Amino acid sequence: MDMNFTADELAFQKKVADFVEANLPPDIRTKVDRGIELTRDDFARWMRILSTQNLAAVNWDKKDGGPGLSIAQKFLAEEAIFLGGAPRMVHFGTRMVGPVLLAFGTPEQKARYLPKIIASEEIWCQGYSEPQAGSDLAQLQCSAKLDGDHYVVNGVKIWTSYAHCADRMFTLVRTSKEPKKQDGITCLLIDLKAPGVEIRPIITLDGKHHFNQEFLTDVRVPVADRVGEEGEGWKIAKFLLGHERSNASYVSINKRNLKKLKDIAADQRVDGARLADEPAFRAKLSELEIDLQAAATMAMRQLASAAADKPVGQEASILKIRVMDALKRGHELMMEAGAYYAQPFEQAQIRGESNASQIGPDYLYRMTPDYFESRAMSIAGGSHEIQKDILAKRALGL
Amino acid sequence: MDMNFTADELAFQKKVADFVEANLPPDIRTKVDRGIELTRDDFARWMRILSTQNLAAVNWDKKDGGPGLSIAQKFLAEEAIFLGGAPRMVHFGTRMVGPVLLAFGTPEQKARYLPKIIASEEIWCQGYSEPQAGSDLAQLQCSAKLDGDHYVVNGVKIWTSYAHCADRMFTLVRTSKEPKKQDGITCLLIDLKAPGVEIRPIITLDGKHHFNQEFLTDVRVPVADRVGEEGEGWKIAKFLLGHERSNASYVSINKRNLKKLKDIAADQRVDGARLADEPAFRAKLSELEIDLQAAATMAMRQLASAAADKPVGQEASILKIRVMDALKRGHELMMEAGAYYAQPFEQAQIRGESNASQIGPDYLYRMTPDYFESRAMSIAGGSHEIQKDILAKRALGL
Amino acid sequence: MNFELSEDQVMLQESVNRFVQNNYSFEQRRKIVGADQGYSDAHWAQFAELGWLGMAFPEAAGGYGGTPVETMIVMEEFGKGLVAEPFVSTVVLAGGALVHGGSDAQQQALVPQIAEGKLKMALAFAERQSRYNLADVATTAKKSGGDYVLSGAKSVVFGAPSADTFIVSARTAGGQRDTAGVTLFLVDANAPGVAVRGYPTVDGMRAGEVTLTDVKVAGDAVVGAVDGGFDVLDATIDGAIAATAAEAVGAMSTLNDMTLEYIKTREQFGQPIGKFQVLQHRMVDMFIAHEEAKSMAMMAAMRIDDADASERRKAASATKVQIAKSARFVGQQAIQLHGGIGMTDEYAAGHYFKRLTMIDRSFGDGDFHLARFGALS
Amino acid sequence: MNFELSEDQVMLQESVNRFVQNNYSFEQRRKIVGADQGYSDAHWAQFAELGWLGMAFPEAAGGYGGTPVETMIVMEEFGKGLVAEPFVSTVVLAGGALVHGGSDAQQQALVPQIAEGKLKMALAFAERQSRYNLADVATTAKKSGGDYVLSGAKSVVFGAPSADTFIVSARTAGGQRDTAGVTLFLVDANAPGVAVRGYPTVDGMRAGEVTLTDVKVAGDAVVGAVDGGFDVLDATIDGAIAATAAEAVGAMSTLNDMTLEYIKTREQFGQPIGKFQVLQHRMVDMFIAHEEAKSMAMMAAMRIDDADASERRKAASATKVQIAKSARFVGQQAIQLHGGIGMTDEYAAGHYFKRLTMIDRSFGDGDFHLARFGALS
Repeated sequence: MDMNFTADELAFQKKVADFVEANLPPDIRTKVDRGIELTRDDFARWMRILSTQNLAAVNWDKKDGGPGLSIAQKFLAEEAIFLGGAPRMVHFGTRMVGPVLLAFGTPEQKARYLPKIIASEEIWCQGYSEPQAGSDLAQLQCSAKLDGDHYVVNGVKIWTSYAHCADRMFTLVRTSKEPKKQDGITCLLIDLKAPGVEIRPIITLDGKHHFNQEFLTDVRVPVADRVGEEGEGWKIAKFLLGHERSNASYVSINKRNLKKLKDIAADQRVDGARLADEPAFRAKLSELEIDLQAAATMAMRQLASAAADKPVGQEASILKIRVMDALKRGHELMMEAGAYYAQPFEQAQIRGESNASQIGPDYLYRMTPDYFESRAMSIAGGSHEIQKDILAKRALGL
Repeated sequence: MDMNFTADELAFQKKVADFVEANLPPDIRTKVDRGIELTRDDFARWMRILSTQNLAAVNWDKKDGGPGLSIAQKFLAEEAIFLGGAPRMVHFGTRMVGPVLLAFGTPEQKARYLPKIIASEEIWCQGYSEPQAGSDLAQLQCSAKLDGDHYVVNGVKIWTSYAHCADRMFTLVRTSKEPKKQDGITCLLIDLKAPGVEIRPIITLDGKHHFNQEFLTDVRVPVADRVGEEGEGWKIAKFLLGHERSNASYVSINKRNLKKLKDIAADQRVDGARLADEPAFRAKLSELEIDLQAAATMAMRQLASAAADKPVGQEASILKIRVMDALKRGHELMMEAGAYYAQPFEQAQIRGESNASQIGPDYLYRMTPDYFESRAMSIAGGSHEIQKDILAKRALGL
Repeated sequence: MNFELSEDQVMLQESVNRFVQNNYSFEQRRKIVGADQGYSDAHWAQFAELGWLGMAFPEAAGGYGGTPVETMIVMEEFGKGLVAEPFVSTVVLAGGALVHGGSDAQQQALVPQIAEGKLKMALAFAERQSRYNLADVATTAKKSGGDYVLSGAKSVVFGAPSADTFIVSARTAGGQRDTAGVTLFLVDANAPGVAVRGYPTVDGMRAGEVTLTDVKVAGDAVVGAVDGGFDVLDATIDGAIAATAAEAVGAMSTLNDMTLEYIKTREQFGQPIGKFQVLQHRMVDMFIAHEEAKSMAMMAAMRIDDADASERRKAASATKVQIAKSARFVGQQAIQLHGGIGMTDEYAAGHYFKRLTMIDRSFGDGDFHLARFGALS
Repeated sequence: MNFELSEDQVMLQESVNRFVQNNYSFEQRRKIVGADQGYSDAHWAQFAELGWLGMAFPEAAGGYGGTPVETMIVMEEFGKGLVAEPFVSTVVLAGGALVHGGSDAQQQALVPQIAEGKLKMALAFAERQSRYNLADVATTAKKSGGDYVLSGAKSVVFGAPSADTFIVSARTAGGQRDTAGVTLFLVDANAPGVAVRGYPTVDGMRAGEVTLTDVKVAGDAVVGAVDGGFDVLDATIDGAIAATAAEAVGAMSTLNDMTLEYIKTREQFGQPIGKFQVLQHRMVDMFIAHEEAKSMAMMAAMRIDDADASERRKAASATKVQIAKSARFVGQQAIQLHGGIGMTDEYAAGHYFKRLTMIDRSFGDGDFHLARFGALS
């Protein structure tokens, strides 16, 4: 047993870190550090910079045009990127559409879409959820009817992260009402600039614009943009669920947050002493750090298993639960650290619409909004309750 | 609104407290303080002393031969008795059999049994559970077949608290196999000295003998000792469930334990300072004290409602959950306070079979066994899970 | 032992409840807190008319002689609708300081104005370095003849943008964290040297940073004894803890009802999600959390006037610890049970969660009061 | 990065697993721990024969040069059966002190005897007032010519009744809680002035109170440097934390399996109780708790030999905090899910719960190590 990475692996990470250090645009770095909402241009710019080093499609094999990294290298690259202060990527293209097209796409679809994904020239989003179908995809209503060589799509999608930054949407639609409801689901690639697509922002508790709702009215989608056959949408969705869920990357995000939290606790004062040394706060800080250490070790074990081509199985759900819990806790402690300065709400500054100075210490001003936002961590992508249902059934046979 | 008791009520409590102070036998006081197992004689002796003041059947109306106390007085009497260092009573007679006979008993049964319950001349236990029927009474197997003017009872009862200290057992048996299983249950009063009754001790994790298992083999029970009609057992059991569940008395037990815990924490030292002043332990102690204050206030609110003849309803389940949680937590902290001295297991001393000196501080020696025993608090009498099922259904309509 | 409200108290409760029902639907509230001022002048006038603004003050001062129980009643109902008017800042905080420390003359001059809705006040006690320690006061008040000259900055002053008059804690003697040497001053919001930077708080309320630059006040602006402001502040903040505890209880009550309704109607996997046992038990735990909080808020209302300061402090801190625990659990789980919709600004649940979270951040959080309680035990 | 066991390690694991399968059924264990001695001489001889007793010692001293990973493997399997032989006291505790502090001569004299199963030892470090502070030593060792005279009382010495030789911490200089001035001594259990009062612990193991009354030992009985015993103790106890963490992981693993089996078969209300979603999620949480504990025990096995004492301490304390949390949750919930049967002495689950609870009480509890970790961070 050995927990260390090899010298080569660490040298590789250093190279990525140096690249980020040298090439992350200062304005984007500042926004990330300060928690200011990023624009479509910010995301696109940074992703294109990463693409110059083939680091946007970090998980792709060489034969598919990716960098062909080992599992350890992928993890280390992502860690270097996060710890280097970079924004999270809008990675539905590289993580979802790419793998799906590689597995199910026609040669034409591959030729049309993959190069632009690798180069970050087109940004994708994912249209799964609907108002009446959250975790329960079998209830999808959004319909697509064949009309010549087009589908005509009508319906509503919701919780679409970053649709307002994206060019195209990977969408599940209903093409027939089978008795077994999942059999009638089909996968379409929809151009968000097509007539009939209306994107409405959903503002969340943090005051930011991450999510959207799409109203699709008689949107015409070429049959050529159907992935797989009609009725294969369920199969493709399951393929994606089974596909690498890189929750290990949340370990890196957690590490970045922990560092931020420690900086805050070192700067804040309680009766003149460091908040980091106040017994109750210190205990909570230590508890979080230890939780994170356990999660990181679990992640390492999973990476090692994956690298040895062993099935990772249900551990992915366990890791998701624990890294998300740690994220939520970290944001909660950052908010608590602010005491009264957790209260001001500076939405214009958060949204990048004002240059006014912050109320109170500038590192505190968005901690409470971030805390609110973090509550989604145990809801999105399969709530904790659903993860535990899955674990009970699959891992424990209950 | 007013949280205070009246001067009269407090004077009454003082009278009870003085009586306990003067009349609790010193050997029993010591055993309770030290957590030594009480014998049948210890229980009977103390209950008879309380009966001299009509304080064993503390909850009985005057017309039934009880003291006819107000709800506040009952609470205050019980509190005075507990805080005076008295043992808990084996009170199935006064709390279960008495109320049941008053409601369902024949005149002969009342005349035969009630006076001896009030006077603590006969001690009762409760035979509900069976190995295959814990919380689910519909599954009862123990059978009673009519044979002339007797029932012949065969089966096994389990988790019978203090059967080894009791004279008679209030027992649910199956008299027929109805399609709706609860319809075939009947209530019998069984003499534990009858031929065919075998009582086997169940030793629990604390090393003590609280519970028993009864093997009933062709035990003949006179029909005159059937309470209610055949098949009315379910109704009677439900009557008892709805009857006063004096969980408020657990507030008093909790208060006694908190005092003990504070004494321990004041005596134990961490690097020369009081454990009670060590930040982490003090926080846990304060948290428990506040939890208990919330539970005590809830109990007061319930008592006030009951005194105003308002329905108490589901709050009883809430109170049970919270007082039992507090009890468990108190015992856990007493164990933690012992550090290494939580480890020695002095079963002979605990069971009163040895006069050897204790290992370590004598107030610590039974804290770990007590902790183990306390785990039953969220299992017995309807587990927390079952209480929450009930609350979800009845209080929330889920 | 009696936990019932008197007839008058029941009438008060019904009256506040009616106000909230009629004026604080979620959409109505959005409009109020979304506007610049953040509250409604018409409501404020109505509060005055209904007697709520003068309720808590002694009759001798021109108030209506109410007890903390009346404040509890009003605040619990306010909490159900997330009422945004500056009641806490004017009546509970500044008003509390006047009750605990104000001279007869001060009370008689100010209380009738408050009661009539003509005067809004705010209590400026926190500072950038102070966290929750009321004695940590760096703002100075220097004697200058019969006057005092105040300089310093006060943080996150609730209701600052609408306040006509502030009560400000400043140091007249002692070291920066000494309890002795803190003095309270009445300061006119328009006095030269007073600057207010107002802003909304995350829960839609209003607060502000108050800067004092050589602000001159007369000697009769001192509230309470010179150097003796800490005890007044301490009692006032304990009163605010009791009041906002009741507000939190009201907010939890609505949030629980809303969540219960949601899980009874929202369907997933072919049934209402409220059929899932895990969610049922979670909901039960949320109701228990509310019941405990309610019990402690009632206890606080009965104990917060205790003449024994140590008993009062213990009651306040115990209540705050319970509120912190209950509010956090109810708020977080309400969002979890609602799922995505609960995360949106368009839906009420999140706003109750926000207010509950900010109550926890006010007047000392759970850890602060756990330690305070421990030190008093 | 590699979390796989080597071939040799897999063989070791299988061998210990086989031993436990064959010799540590619940009924077999009851017999062992119920007898006076509390363990089996035959098992001990078998441990020696299979090389487990010498495994962790350096080859130069007559051991087999194993690493903490080997100890982890053995302890995890031992934990699955609640093995009661005094392995921790002899090999991990006293043996650890010999490895960290013993001279070549001491190691060469004692290690082969341990490895052959001829010598049992115990480490006497705790005292009545010390709680978990290894530096809190009131027992004195006074120099007398070339000898030392030891006086004092050591508390809850694991394996004391069976120990032939003790390693005792005593104060040779400094104040009662100074880290400098603690010295370790080899003390023959039969030396004049040594008294042992043995007893069973709640988990069925054995410990004892060791009293030293003017016990004379020679100068070469000092283990490590005079006045420098603390660092040896500290490293030794960190090693014991790693070892018992693995034991706890093994015990949790069995307890989880047992509980899962129980809820799959126990029927109530017409179905296995494992069909209730609340119990399913509880069981999932118990498995997650075990997975986390296992990850940390593996981490500890890899870090506990770190030359940087601060890294070693952080790893040990982090692991102990995790074990405390996981073991408490798994133990308590296993009993809750079993219901009454889990509360009885006749049923295995309670005994796993007891051992897990006592591991938490040894070498510092969760709070102690949370504070230690915090001080190091």
